[in-house]
Amino acid sequence: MAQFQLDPAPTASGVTVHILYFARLREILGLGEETLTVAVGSSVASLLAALAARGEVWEAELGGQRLVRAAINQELAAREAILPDGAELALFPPVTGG
Amino acid sequence: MAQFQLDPAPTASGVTVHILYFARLREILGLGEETLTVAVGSSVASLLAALAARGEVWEAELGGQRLVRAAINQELAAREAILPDGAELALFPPVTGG
Amino acid sequence: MARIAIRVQEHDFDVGAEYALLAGIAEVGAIAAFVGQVRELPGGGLSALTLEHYPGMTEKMLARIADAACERWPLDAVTVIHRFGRLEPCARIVLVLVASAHRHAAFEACEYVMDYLKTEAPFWKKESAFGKDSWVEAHASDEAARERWHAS
Amino acid sequence: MARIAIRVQEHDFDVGAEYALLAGIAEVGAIAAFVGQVRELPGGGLSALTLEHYPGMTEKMLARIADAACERWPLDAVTVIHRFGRLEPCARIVLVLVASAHRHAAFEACEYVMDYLKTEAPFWKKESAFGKDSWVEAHASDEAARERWHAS
Repeated sequence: MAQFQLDPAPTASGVTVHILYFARLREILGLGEETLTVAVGSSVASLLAALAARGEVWEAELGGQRLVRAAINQELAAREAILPDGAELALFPPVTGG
Repeated sequence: MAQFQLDPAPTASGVTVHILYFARLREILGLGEETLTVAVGSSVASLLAALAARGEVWEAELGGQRLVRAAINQELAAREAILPDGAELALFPPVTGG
Repeated sequence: MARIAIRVQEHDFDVGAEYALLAGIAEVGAIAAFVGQVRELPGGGLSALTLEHYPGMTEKMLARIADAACERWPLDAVTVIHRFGRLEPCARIVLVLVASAHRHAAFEACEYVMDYLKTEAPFWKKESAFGKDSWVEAHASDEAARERWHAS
Repeated sequence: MARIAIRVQEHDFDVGAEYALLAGIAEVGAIAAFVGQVRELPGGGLSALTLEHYPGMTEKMLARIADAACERWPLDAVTVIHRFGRLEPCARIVLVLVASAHRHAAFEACEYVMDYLKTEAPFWKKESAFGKDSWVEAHASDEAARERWHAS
């Protein structure tokens, strides 16, 4: 499991987020999961912006040009949703089951 | 099979109609089928009126107070439909299958 | 051409077996099915329904309804089986199976066939409950259900 | 209380057996069913679909959709089974079964469950055809199908 630290650097009051990538996103990013520490009060949107800032495929997939769905602790979450400490954040393309 | 003759009396140019009664209608009229001879050009409506003129249950069931469906040769038929010679005319209550 | 199968019979049918007959068609992505069965009265007491029909006209009418569904939606197969005779609570009455490439066509066509069957196929139900027999009255809601297919 | 059964599994399911589990409920008059299966491409050439899902969230989401259907219609039972893994043409993908006293509730709830499942349950299909793999794109028509349940 990869361990990244995002800017701004996590503080003592940072929250830990376990991120899961699914389907096309997992394949293109070349990563199934990772754990990050982000500032308290970070939203899904701010985390996505931080991930997109990694550039290249991260920017292409998460920078807003493609649809990405988010779920926090296995519940669909809006972009404004605040990440709780220890959250499981899943990021995935629009679903295509059934 | 009962044989009735309706007024007006059939002429040489009368048509023969084989009538089938179904479900509640058959039980109340006490008759499953009968063959009648009616004037050429008679409609379903005119035959129903002639049958209702028998009075009592015939009037009650076929006189217009209760819904009755008609089929000529196994096709649903409107009241204005003309009875062809040798027709099979089915009379029945609204259907309740399924 | 869609495969159409129409059966009017006294004996029971096997839902799984009828479904399996349509499941092997490669172009099919969606199979919608409907089973109507004898429902117990709210407080119990139903002995049976007895279904009467008009042999000959029944099969023609069911075939016509299935044909009309095939003209309206792109279907691969339609099966309609309807029983007659004495049927006790939980007995199967009717099966409609529709196979199509797409689910909306399958769902809509299945419901369309049921709505027309309910209002145009010559079947009549007699209810035996609490030792009394009575003919089931037609529901205005069934006519309304059929009419919406004219509007759309 | 409606009986709700949710299963997410790699192995196949038996449509007839699943149907039979709901057929013995005395208050049930109508059972609507939907089976989605792997459809061959128009000109052929599909090797398989591979379905990925999000274990845990999938089951929760399917249960929530079934619960929502039970709040909206008077249902006696809802079964939802969805497979994952590699599925060849004609393989079954999903089964939705809905039992109710009345047919419109059964039909509508069955279609409702499918419409929400298609747009909210975390499954993704990868298509293998002509030696190439590609992720299936979501259809705007599926979103539109779900949205109509908000309007009515």
